[in-house]
Formats: sequence, structure tokens, C-alpha cells
Amino acid sequence: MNYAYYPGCSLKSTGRAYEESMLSVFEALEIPIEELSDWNCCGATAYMSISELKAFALSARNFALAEQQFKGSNDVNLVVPCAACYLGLNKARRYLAEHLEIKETVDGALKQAGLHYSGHVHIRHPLDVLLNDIGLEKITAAVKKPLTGLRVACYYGCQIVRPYAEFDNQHEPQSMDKILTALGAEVIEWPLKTRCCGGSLTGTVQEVGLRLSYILLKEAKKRGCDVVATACPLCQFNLECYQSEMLKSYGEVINVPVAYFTQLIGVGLGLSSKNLGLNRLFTPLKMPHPVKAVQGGQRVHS
Amino acid sequence: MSDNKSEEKRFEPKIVAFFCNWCTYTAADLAGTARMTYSPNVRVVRIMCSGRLDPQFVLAALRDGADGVLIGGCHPGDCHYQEGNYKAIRRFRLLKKLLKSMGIDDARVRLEWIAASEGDKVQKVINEMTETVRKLGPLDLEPKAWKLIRKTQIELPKAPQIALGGVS
Amino acid sequence: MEEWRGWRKIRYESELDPAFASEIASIPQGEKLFSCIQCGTCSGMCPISPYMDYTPRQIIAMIRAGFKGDVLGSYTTWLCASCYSCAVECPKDIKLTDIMYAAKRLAIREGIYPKRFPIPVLANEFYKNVEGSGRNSEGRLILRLFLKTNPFKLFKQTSLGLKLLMRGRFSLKRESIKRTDELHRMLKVLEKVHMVKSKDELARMKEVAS
Amino acid sequence: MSTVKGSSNGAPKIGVYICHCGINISSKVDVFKTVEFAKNLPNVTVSREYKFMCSDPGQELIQKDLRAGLIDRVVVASCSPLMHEATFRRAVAGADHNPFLFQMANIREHVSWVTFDKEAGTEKAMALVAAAVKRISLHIPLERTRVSVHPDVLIVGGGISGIHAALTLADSGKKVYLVEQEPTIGGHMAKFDKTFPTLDCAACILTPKMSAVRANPNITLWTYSEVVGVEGFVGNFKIKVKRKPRYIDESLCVGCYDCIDACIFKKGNVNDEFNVGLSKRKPIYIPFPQATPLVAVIDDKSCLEFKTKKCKKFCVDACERKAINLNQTEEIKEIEVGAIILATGFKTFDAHCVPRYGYGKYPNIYTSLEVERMVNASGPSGGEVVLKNGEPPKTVGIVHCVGSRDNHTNKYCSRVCCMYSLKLAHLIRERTHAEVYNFYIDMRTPGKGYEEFYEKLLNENVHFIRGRVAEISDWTLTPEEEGKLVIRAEDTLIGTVRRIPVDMVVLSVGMEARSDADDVRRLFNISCSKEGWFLERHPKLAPVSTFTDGVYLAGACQGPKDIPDCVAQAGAAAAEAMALIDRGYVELEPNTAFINDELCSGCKTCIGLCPFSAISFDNIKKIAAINGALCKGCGTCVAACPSGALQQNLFTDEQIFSEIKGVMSYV
Repeated sequence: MNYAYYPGCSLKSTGRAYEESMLSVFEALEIPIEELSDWNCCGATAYMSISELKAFALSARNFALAEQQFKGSNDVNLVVPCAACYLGLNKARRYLAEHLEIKETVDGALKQAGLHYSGHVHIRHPLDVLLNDIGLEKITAAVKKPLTGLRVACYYGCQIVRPYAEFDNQHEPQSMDKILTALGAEVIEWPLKTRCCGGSLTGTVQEVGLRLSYILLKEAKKRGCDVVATACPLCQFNLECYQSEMLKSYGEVINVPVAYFTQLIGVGLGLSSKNLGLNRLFTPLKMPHPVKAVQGGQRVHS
Repeated sequence: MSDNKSEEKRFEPKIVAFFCNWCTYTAADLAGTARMTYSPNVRVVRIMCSGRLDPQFVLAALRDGADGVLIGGCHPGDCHYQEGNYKAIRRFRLLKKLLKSMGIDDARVRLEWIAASEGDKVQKVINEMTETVRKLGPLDLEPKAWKLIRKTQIELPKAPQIALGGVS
Repeated sequence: MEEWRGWRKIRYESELDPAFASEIASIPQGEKLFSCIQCGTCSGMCPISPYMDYTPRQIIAMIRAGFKGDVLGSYTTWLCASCYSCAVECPKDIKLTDIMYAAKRLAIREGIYPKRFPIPVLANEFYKNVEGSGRNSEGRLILRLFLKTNPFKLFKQTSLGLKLLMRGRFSLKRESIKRTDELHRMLKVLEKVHMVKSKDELARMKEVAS
Repeated sequence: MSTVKGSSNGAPKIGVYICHCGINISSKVDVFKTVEFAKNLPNVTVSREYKFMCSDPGQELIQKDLRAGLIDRVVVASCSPLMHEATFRRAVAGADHNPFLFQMANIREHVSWVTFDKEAGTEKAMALVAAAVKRISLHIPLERTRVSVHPDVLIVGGGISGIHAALTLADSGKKVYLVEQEPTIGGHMAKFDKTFPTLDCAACILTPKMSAVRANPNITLWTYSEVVGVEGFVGNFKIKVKRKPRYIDESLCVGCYDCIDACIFKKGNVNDEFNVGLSKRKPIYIPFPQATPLVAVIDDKSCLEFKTKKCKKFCVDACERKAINLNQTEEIKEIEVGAIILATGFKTFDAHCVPRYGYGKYPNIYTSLEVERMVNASGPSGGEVVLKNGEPPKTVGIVHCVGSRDNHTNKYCSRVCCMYSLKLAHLIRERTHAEVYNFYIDMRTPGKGYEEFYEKLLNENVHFIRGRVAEISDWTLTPEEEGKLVIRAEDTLIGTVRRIPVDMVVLSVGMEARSDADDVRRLFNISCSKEGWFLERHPKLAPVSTFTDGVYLAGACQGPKDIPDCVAQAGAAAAEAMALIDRGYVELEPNTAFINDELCSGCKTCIGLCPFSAISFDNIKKIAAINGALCKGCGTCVAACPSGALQQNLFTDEQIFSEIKGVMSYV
């Protein structure tokens, strides 16, 4: 199966490390993936608050392009790492499928652009692909430097599991936990896996956004995690980049590294920190020393 | 109340329904008590059990001008008479074949299992059925089908049933 | 605590808009808002409700009652970060997040929204941004946002900006797709259409009307 | 308005009566137009309308015309035949005419209540009237056959409903079989401590009834047993009951506990069903001290002897009366009864299904049933309300509507939770003096003394927060939340979200249909509502009857109910059964199949089809023969008869053909 890659705007700027690490991980696991050419904004959150229909149209253009670019395969798997894009595109896909009247209007718009979407695009999150298409065995087998002793707080955020629990449990998501455990990490039990980080509020109404991120980090830290693993560029940005602000506002030193789950996988697969964009992190990722190599990266869970 | 303004001219199909007394007819009553409005095109004939449904009835309905026929019985395993609905489904399959051979679109006859508590299903099925048949348009039997159907009275529907005797 | 500004809490029927509810309800599955039992699960699940002027539950009640001005003018709808925790836990399957969106769009269309509040401004900027080039240039977006709302804040953010810059995570370059013309033609068609009403919704409204 | 016209001799004289049903029908059907239409149908001599045909004056209209000889057949267009067919047949019979020269057209449930516009409604009504008129001309006088009713009654389920029904019937001298699948009767009520709103002790009012069951010579009590077969019909059911082996001879055991003390397991090693898993029991046990019958039972799934065959069997030696018989095997009892009462009860909602409430994840989150046991003096903690660490809680949160009023679990309100939550709040406060918070959506206390009880609680400084709990978790924001469970909910009356730290949470779980409800209903050939509750014949007028004559419902198997309602319904069901038995006979619908001997070719097609083996083959005449008593009138054989020799009374081919022609006569 070959995959189309939809970066979305963030993975080209603030979230570059996400793109770099994901692509290197896919390469290391020999998963063919190809960027969607001339993709456009998915029309998520902020845009949707102005015009839902246009938002759907924007998504639809991406779908149409994907079908064009991957004529060969009748079903296109569009890999979307950004949570906001994942939801935005997914929502559009569903609405186009379920509401004929919307589909018709959007089709009309696409025609203007000489495009057509016939409904054969699937929105896939890297977590989904890695766990369900590739599978834990293949990943475990590829482990070079198991994350033994690394205590990870898996943070899914909201938009990859809600509102459509496509590949994971809405209340108790497990996919990231499973993958990172397979890499030898020790995932901590915490109840805020899917609680909102504040999204764009940190940029707009900072006092609110900051508070939400702070609550997450505070709890994760209290439960003794070495790193918070995220699956969304905005979550990563909020949790990582405002820690100094938190110090100012709440007088609490957080200083917890916040990495993309793909970066952690990359470390486990022994990829170079440059290819994983680790150098882009504010708080460097410290591995517990010494890392004992364990066969297959499997590790008795404590 | 499915569609918009241009209702005046649209084709109103005539549909005869055979509902079993214990499940589907009761469900239809329930739909009533719950005031679930649905399209008025269906007229219900009550039979005690879907097992009583003689394919002749369906053909007769079509001959007498029905554009479609709906049959409702208890869910498999729920039959008030233990297994009448299984007999019904067997006859129904044969009936569909027969209709095909007569050049009648078999979407014009539909068999549904509707339990006494499924008033909403009665509403749904009747609305769907009406739409389906409306799309198919009025039933005009080809001459040959006409001949058949007249004769049917005596021979044709019996044919599948003899086959049936053995099955149960 | 804000000082008393002599506001009047009472609402006269003449001040309400009876059509408001069905207007909002006309989005796909919007009609579900009529089955709200005011249990407050949405507000309880919502991580942001503590900062809202009306809790999500109150918004539903106000929509039903026709408090159009109050809803469209409220901060609540804009503060919603669309994390969907309300929607998935609602015992009556009310898609509250979508209702918030509907309210936001209406507010923009009718120009009734907290004007100097950064969120709608961001939304507008983002919108223009994408309309123009088909992509969002994060750097420029943030810049514009601060200039429009609170230029002073910009300086507070410089250190963060620099940090990002050094790590190659920030640029003011204008991102754009190649075939923008194609995009513009496409979006132009949709200029007029605001909200697509679902078929069953139309049917429902007809029945209610008659 | 009415019309009377003479009719040519010999031809049937049909009277058509259209009912307005107040405005229920007339609002969507032009009654007068329909009367006009009916008047012009063939053989119709009288065509009238009336506000309420089912009322006495309405029925008299019909009877007058019959007596006056204006008509000899009757068509009433009103509600569903399932509603009033019997009524009008009685009316016709009352005027010395055969009740089966009557046909009903259902223009309420099937027309006025489901049709949007009046024109369409009227047209549909006319079609149905036309059909009835066409059909009635082909009706012939029929006689009902009488079958005697067996005087015994089967009651399934030994909870408070089954117990009360059994005692009521037994006191009236009826012989009752009470079948319970658990080793003891008592059901859920036996687990409760106090009962709302009077707070009298459940055991004190239940156990006397339980021993009364044991003592009553008219009651045959079969515990640890299940009904496995039901045949026959109203008045004459043949029942098969499976008696599971309890490996103890009931007639010998005196419930002395010696065997239990002697068991090789010194401590209990199996989750105790009666204490809903809060304590352990041994493989050989007596569910609880007041168990009825007070007889031990061996659970062969956990008994060492049955698992390994290597047990020292101390229990056997310990029993002086030699009551233990490890070779006991399951036994099938066959009985005949005239009536059946189902009182199979309910199950409580599984709190695991609401993950955000953390049941099973955090300790000290209990379901209401667990707390019922906890506050019960005979319970696992001897009546003490304690946390897992043995400490009494300082703050307790009671969460209402768990698994009720929620599209994701059960849409309906479970009716009892508000009241028992109030009761538990009171008991917990009484035992521990803890601060108790009730989280409710709406406080529902409709019942004698219920609202008063609510007010009492309001005055006991119990906290009431109107808001459905969003989440219960152990993540904390403030120092005082540390180490506590935090309940998050909006206080909707204040419009603010609150976080309330508590030591213990009680989840007020709703009532659900038992998981085996579907099998049971199939076994007894009745219907279930969407939620799985057994379906009553009519929600208001026949709440304890089912669509299967002779099968009645009592208690929570029909829907969520509290104890008083269960008892009331049990009484009602018993009365219905008594009425049936004391009448002594049932009249069967004459809609049975019959054979036209001349036409029968003897192909035997029908014989294999009849599920009731009512058709046999007459080897002399070489044709099929029908046993009218066995025929239930499904008509399957009729539909299959190749030679048209078989016909069904009230549903002959001709009658149905004419009905079809009728409904097709669109105007």
C-alpha cells in the first residue's frame, strides 16, 4: 500500500520536526510515502468559523488532487499528522459522504477548478498507519536503541480521537502507548491524555491557553514523566514553547521536554537526531543513561 | 412529508401491504399511537401470520392495480406460530423469481421483519417503499405478464408451493 | 469583580428572535439541540467553560429561547477550542461544537461579535490568508494578529520568536500554493452560499411550520 | 348524519358505522364524506357516523339497526381491531346476531394518527372501509369452540413480584409452581437494607413472605431451576422445568451450616453473588441466613471435588443427615398449567460502560447495589460504610442517572434511582456523618411520601447539585484535592463548573432488562420493547397482559419499577390469572383451518407444514384431516394447499381477495 502525505501548514513551519521525524521513521520502516503536490490548507478550525462550506471545498480540493496524483490505486490513503488537519479533512470527508446536498454544492465549486472528487480518499493518522498497517512486530524488530527506562506521558490531544474515534478508543486511547511500549519506553498512567491543550488560545487569549497547557504539564510531571509525547504540532508548540511563560505566571519550573511521538520512535530506531529534528526542541530530550540494549527492544513492563 | 413544493404532479403509487397480526400489524398500531406520520400510499390487509401469505395475493394485488406490495412478519425466531415466517421467506424468494420472469421489477415487492415494538421501522419502511415504487413509476404489465397473471389465479403460484411442501 | 454598569437582566419577548433556534438548528443534525435536557455535561466536560461568559449549556438554552444578540455577542462561542469533549459525551448527541461554529459564522455574517476580541480577528486573518494564497503563513498570521489586537504584546513575544527563529521554526515568508487562480475560481462560486441545510432538516422545518 | 336504504331480498344488508373518536379520527378523516361514500357501496343499507362508536350509545346504534332488521352484517370503521374488535363482536352478539358477521376497518391507528393531510387520510379511510364492506359479504356465521382451563399456575421468578403473585394465588386455593433460577428466592429486594421512603427494613418485610411461600402447601417451590420448554396455549400449557443439581437433598438438609464449616476451603474463595462480589463464599454455601429454602448448595464450578475429584469431602462426613449427594444429576419436571406469570426481574446497569466515571479504575467508586450491601447489617462490612482502607469516608458523592437518560446507554429514566439515592444519602450520613453530595439532572419523586422524603433530606444538610457529573478522576489542581477523587460537574442552577473532592463515589446505576430477556420472551412467545422489557398488551388498559393469552407480567421484567409498583402489578397479574382459571374455559378464535374433502388430493403438503401437528392423514379417505382443537389458525397450510382444499375461517382466499380489491378501489 502506498501513502499520500498531507503536511498541512504547521508541519512546514513550527512543526517541521514532526515532518522530519515522521518521514525518516517511515523511510526507516520502508513505508513508501509521497507528498501531495500543490496541497492547500485543510480549512480547519479558524477557517471553519467563517465559512464551513468553503472549508469543505478546500478539503475537497486536496482529495481531488490526491485522486489525481494516485490514479493507480483506487483508494488513496492520505496520511495526515497534524491533528487539526486530520479532523478537518476527516470531517469534510464524512460530510461530503453523508450529505448529498453539500456534496453537490462542493462538486459544483470543484468543477470551476476543473477538479473532481469521487470519494475514494481515506484520512489516516500516522499512529493509525504505524499500529494497524505496519504493526508492532515490524516496529519492534527494527528497534536499535530501545527507550528502556524512559518514562513517557502519551498525550493524544483532542482532535485525533474526537469526535470520530476512527482507530482508537475515544476515552482511553492506546495506540501511542502500545507503540512506545513496544519501543521499550515506560508509559505513565495519567488521566489527561485527551484533555485540550488550549489550541490556538495560547496565541489569542494567552491567560486561558497557558493555564490549560500548564495543567497538563503539571500533572504529567507530578506523575514523574521524562518526556511528553505529542501527535499534534499545536499541542507540541503549546506545551513546549510556553514553559518560560508558565514560570512567569505560576512561578513553577516545568522544564519537561515535549517531543513528537515520531521523534521518540526515531530515537528507538537509532536514527540521527538531525533527521529527527531533535535540535529544534526547546528542552533537549535526555535519555536515561545508560541505555541497555535489549533484544528486540521488548522490555518487561513495571 | 419527504419533498418540496413540486408535489402536485408527482406520481402517487398504490401499495398493498400484508401485515401479520402479532408483530407488524401491532407495530403499525404502535406507530399510530406514537403519531408517527408516514406516506398514505400503503393500504394494510391483516393476516394472522405471514405464513398465510399465498403468492396469489401478491399477484392479485398487482393485477387489481397495485404498483407495489409490502409484506411484514415477525423477526425470524419470533413467529407467534413458531415458524410461519420461515415459510413466508421461502415463498417470497420463489415469488421474486416468478415476478422477474414476468418482467416485473422485483423491487416492487418487499418483505420486512418488523417486531411489535418497532413502530418507527413501520414508518421508515413504508416511506422507503413509497419512494422506491414512486421512482419505478406506475406498473404497466406487458401483455404476456397479463396473460400469466390472469392464469396465475389457478396454476402459477401453486407451482412454487408444491416445491415448498418438501422443504419444511 | 467588574463594577456595576447598570445593566438590565430582564429580557422582554419583543427583544428575542423566535427564528434564531431553527436558524442554528438548520445545520446537519442541528435539530438535536431541541432535545437538550440542560444536564450540564457539556459545561462539565469543557476545559474552557470556566473562562466563558456563558457556559455551553446556557448557550443552548439561550439559542432555544431566541437570545440571538446575547449568543452571537458572547465570548463563549469564540473561546470554544473545538476539542469536541462536549459533543462526544452529550447524552442527547447534540453536536455542540458544530453549533458553536454555526453561531460563530452567523456572528461574522451579521457583524455581531466582540470586535476587539483576538479570536474572531484571528479567524478573519486566517481566512483572508488562506483565501489569498491557499495556505496559512503562520509567521505572518501571528504578526498581523498582534498588530490588530495588541501591538504591545508583540514585544513580549519577541524572545519566543527569536527562539523559534533560531530553531528554524519561524519565518515571515509568504506560503502559497501554485495554482491559486484555480482556488479562487473555486471559492468564488461559494461566496453566496452560507449554510447548507440538510434535506431532513428542511422537511422538519416544514412540518414545524405547518 | 345517517342514511338508510332498502335492499333487494336475499342480498346481504350491510351496516357501516364510522367513528369520529372525538377528533382523533375526524381531524384527519372527513367522516361525513366517508359515510356518503360507504352509502353507495354495494349491499350497504345503513351508513352512519357517531362521535364514539365504542360507547354504549354507539353500540346501541348498531344493535337497534340489527334488531330492526335493517342490516345483518356490520362494519365499524374506528380504531384497531386489537383494541375494540371484541367490544363490537359482543355488541353484535348482544343483538342476537352472529358476532363473526362483523368486520373492523382501522382508520385511527392506521390512518388518522399517521397521515399528514386530511384529503389523503380520507381517501385511505374510504379504501379501508370499501375493503371491509367487500369482505363482510363473504362472512359466514361461526361458532367459538370452548376449551377447559387447567387450574394450576406457573410463576417464573422468585423476587418480590413472583413471591407476592404466588402467595396471592395460593391463598385463593390455586396450585402454584414458583420457579427461581438462583438457589434461593428473594431477588434484589433481599439484598436491600432499608426501603424508601419509609425506611423500614427490607428483610423485616420480605422474609415473612419468603417463609410463607415455603410453608404454603399450595406452592411448589423449585429454586435453582429454569423453565426450558413451553408448549400449548392459553389454559393448557405444557411446561418443562430443569432442576439443576445442587448436590444436596432438599428434603434432608436443615441448613445447619456444618457442611460449610467443614469445607476443605477454610475461607471463601469465590465471589459472593449475594454481596455482589464484595465478599467471598465457599464452593458449598447458603446464599444468606434467611435463604428460602434454607438449604445448602454446591457450586460445581468451584468445588474441588468436581474440579479434581481429589477432595477429602469433609462436607459429606460433616452432614449428620447424609443430605449431600455428589451424584445428583439435573432433573426435568413436566407440568401442566393454565396460566403463566413472568416475574423475571431486571439487572442493574454495568457502570464499566461509562469510562469517564472511573468505575473499576479507581478504588472507592461503588455502584448503588454494592453500597446497599455495605449499609446492610448482614452485609460484608456489617453495616459499616467504609473505604477500601477501612476508614469511614468524610465526603461522599452520589451520582444520579448512571446508565439512564442517555442515548449512549439507556434513553429511559429508571424511575427508582432518585429515591434510592436519597435513601442512601440518608443512610450514609446516618452511619458516617460524612458530607454527602447528590448530583442529579432532575429530582424525580412522584409517589406517596416521596417528595416529603426529599424535603427531609434537604433538611439533613445533604448537598444537592443540579448537574450531570462530567468526569470523576484523580488529577488534582488544589492542595485539598490531593489524594481524593475529584467530581467535575456544572452546578447548572448557579451556572458554574465545580470540582468537588470526595473520598467515596456512589454510582446510582439504572435498571436494565436482563441479558436473558430475549431468550425468555422467545420461550414464552411474547414480545419485547426496544429496550428489552417485556411488552404489555396495552400500556394503559392491559398493563399486565401480553399478546399471548394466558401469559401475564409482574414486576420489573416489564419496565423499571419500585417495590410498591412491583407488588401492585404482581397482585394484578395474579387476579388476571385467577379470572381465567375461575371462568374454567377459554373460547378459541374460530379462525381455524378446515378442509374441503372433495378438493383434497391427499398430497400431504400441509401435514409437514403445521407446527402444531394439527393435521393428520386419514388413511381410509386418503385425505388430510384437521384437529380443530390443536389448530391455532396461522393459515400456513392454507397458503400452501395446491388444490385449494384448505381454507381458513375469517381468512378464506375469497375474503382476502375481496379485501384486496377493496383497498385498491381508490377514489
